[in-house]
Amino acid sequence: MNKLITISLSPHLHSQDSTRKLMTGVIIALLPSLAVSVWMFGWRTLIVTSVAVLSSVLFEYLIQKFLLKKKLSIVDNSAVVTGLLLAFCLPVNIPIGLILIGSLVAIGVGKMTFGGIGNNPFNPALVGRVFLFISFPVKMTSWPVPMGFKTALTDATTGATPLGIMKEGLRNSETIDNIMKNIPSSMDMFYGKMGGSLGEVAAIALILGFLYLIAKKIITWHIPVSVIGTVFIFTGILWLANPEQNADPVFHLLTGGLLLGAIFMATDYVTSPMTPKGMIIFGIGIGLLTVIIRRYGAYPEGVQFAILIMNAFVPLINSYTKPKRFGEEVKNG
Amino acid sequence: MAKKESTLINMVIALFVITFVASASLGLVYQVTKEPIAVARLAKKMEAIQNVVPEFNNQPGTEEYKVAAENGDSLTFYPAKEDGKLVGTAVESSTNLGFSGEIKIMVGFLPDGTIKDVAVLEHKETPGLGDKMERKKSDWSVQFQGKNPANFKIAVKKDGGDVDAITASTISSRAFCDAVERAYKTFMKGGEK
Amino acid sequence: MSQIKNLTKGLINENPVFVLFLGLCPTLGTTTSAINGMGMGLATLFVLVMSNLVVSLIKNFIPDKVRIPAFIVIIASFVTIVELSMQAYVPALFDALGLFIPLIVVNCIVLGRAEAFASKNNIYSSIIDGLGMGIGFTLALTVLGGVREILGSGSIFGFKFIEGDGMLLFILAPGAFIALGYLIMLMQKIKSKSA
Amino acid sequence: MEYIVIIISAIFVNNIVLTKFLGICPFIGVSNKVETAVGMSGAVMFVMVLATLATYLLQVYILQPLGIAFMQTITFILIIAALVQLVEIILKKVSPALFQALGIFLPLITTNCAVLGVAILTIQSDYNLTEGVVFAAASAMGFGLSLIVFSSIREQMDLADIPGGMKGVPISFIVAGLLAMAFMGFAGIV
Repeated sequence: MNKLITISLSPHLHSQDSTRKLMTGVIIALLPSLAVSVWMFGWRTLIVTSVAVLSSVLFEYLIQKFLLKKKLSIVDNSAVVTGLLLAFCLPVNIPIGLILIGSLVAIGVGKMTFGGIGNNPFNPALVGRVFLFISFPVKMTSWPVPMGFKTALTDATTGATPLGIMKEGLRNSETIDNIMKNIPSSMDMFYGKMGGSLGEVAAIALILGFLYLIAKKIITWHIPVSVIGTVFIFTGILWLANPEQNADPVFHLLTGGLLLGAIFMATDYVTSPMTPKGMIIFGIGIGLLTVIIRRYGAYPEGVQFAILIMNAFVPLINSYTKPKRFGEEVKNG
Repeated sequence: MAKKESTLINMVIALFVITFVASASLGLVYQVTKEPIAVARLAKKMEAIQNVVPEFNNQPGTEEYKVAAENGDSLTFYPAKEDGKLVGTAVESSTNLGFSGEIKIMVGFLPDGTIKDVAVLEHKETPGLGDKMERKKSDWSVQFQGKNPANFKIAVKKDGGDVDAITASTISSRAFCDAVERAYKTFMKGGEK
Repeated sequence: MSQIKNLTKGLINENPVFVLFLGLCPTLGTTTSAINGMGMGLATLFVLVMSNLVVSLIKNFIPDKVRIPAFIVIIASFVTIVELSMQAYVPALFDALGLFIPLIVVNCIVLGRAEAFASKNNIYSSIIDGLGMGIGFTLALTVLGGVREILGSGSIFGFKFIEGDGMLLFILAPGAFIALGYLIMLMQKIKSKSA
Repeated sequence: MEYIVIIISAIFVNNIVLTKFLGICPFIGVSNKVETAVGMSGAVMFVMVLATLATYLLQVYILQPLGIAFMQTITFILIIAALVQLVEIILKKVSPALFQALGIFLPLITTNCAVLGVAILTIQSDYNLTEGVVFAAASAMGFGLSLIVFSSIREQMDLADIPGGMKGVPISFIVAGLLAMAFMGFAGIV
């Protein structure tokens, strides 16, 4: 949610104050999910979250002060948001050292290397998360079974995410009916009783956050709705064509990081297109790629990759959707 | 010495001479390295064979034969004999079910069908994950030693088999099992030579 | 004195990888470990020295208009010699480097030095130039391979110093780009300070 | 079906630039502007398909029957160099417009290792002639895709406040690395 120039709102503000206000709004919108996580996974949720947030802020401070020797921008809270989002993509039993590596990569590589807020082409939290995911595949994919404050953090009690179970089952050419027996009910998934990363499990909390963001005009509906709509339609078509081999669209909406990604990550001002038209193209791209990776790829979840890939296309989307002013040739920007 | 002019005849002569000398010297190097290359290739295979069958004193590499496998393909068998008596057979098997591309393995069977050992010849699996099937990366494949597929189901536990999958690499493990299974089936069909 | 300069310029000031940005494909493609990087570097070094030697030896026999094809034939011959010898004597390394051995032939460093230096200078300095550039290239690949091996597998030259795996990303494709990006930045910092 | 697998694999999953590290020099060198990136991609596509066709025929009908497969490297590069020259001459005569568009990139392509690399990979992968040509075209598309996306990001970064030490080539590598990381999501699709 880092931003330098407010492009989706008018008047066009670019003071640090406005950034700070928006970031604070995002943080508030993320709180319901955090609360559900604590309820589902226990107190360690808070440890993981605070380590991620504090280390993100610390790394931003250290890099700005000692490497870039620039004016400090910690006060705009964007590092807090990056840290929160990163924590929300991690399993609760992740070792502390990995969180530190993740936030160093998110802030150091994903953001400060490009000169800090407003300059990064890729979403920093996702850079950190995908880096960890590829670097430590075993630790990043052992999900504890949610048992509230009694959640055991040892390897012995880990289970797969619903998407993981689905991919496994389909690879074994089991039928959907059989696989579904091992998957929590839609209702359970709706309020977050399933294995998964901290902040992605509870659909209801994420939707609450979404409504808050919309009400406060921090984001517009274009990106989240086009991402979710595309996933719903695409998986719906697959499901209708062959219900033996494809899960129903509701399953796809409730599982994995889809809502978290669509609402909080894809909407990052810096790394998403400027115009509503561009946003919709961007959202459709994310939705399509997500389903393709989930259904045909090796990884059970594709939202993170999909957003990063579409981040790369943002400059192209911008240059084809940006309105021309007074008929002048508009430079790509 | 003055530089040669770029006349047609000079250009043709220069290129011809250079190409001629180059080809001649390459031919020479080829002749010299031909045998060591063949030896090196065979050595790699021999090492794998030695690792998966009991001690032998014949030349399995020169006594190889092909046996037709299920899908029209055929697998190469290397019989290991001690003093003329068959002590084991190394079967070169492969699968396309891997995470990224073909996996080639060598499976050694005792005459009764028990697996003596397995070795990986070639694979492109992910470093740090699927490559744990290589013995030098981890001891994962040790679990195949001494197992007879007649009473040990060559499939990962998730698929109802008896093989522990590599952590976070079920696909690679499953592919590996597929290759072993193929070798076993083919061996039981035509391995009693 | 100038010969020493010729020999050492490839190390930092005119390092083919870090400063001139030449030969980047093998630099990224073969540096999954320090030893692989070094092997690739040495193979390139051999081709570089030998082609520089031959080009400077026969430079006067080659008419200008056909010099590039002539150089390519000479370089390609030495690449094939390396290819065949490696297959014969170090097959494991050959397998690890794979496609990038024949691709030495299109490595801009080799043709670049033949064209820019060896075709204008005497045999002795051409050899020194090839050596210098080759050593610089080898050094760069070894350093990058070392960094990626340390971060990615927790070992250096195959000697393991941590339990388990490192950050796997660094031995995969993205890690190559990222590690090289930061290394180039570091080298440029060092260079601008020493200059 | 085979062809679809080859195409998707070459464009996304095993993109020659982002996973095989071929053609890095033009990827870094001529990716400042989207326009040049498009031109370069076109030229590479043209040469890559022709080169793969020519080297395939050479390999199957000359080198292999004569038992001189060890001459592969030397003959392939000569063919490619000659081909590039030929294309240049013919284009100049036949289609000056196309020559204008692609001309300046052609000399760079001889030493673009992606062309030789794809030619050799075609042989190594045991493709037949059509598969080889499809593979070459798809590889070129993959090259073009990454080059164009990459150049658009670089255009945008011209306006960004990149720290001094990272400007230019270093930041390009970081972007390429993150792009390669994002593309890892395609793993296993084919």
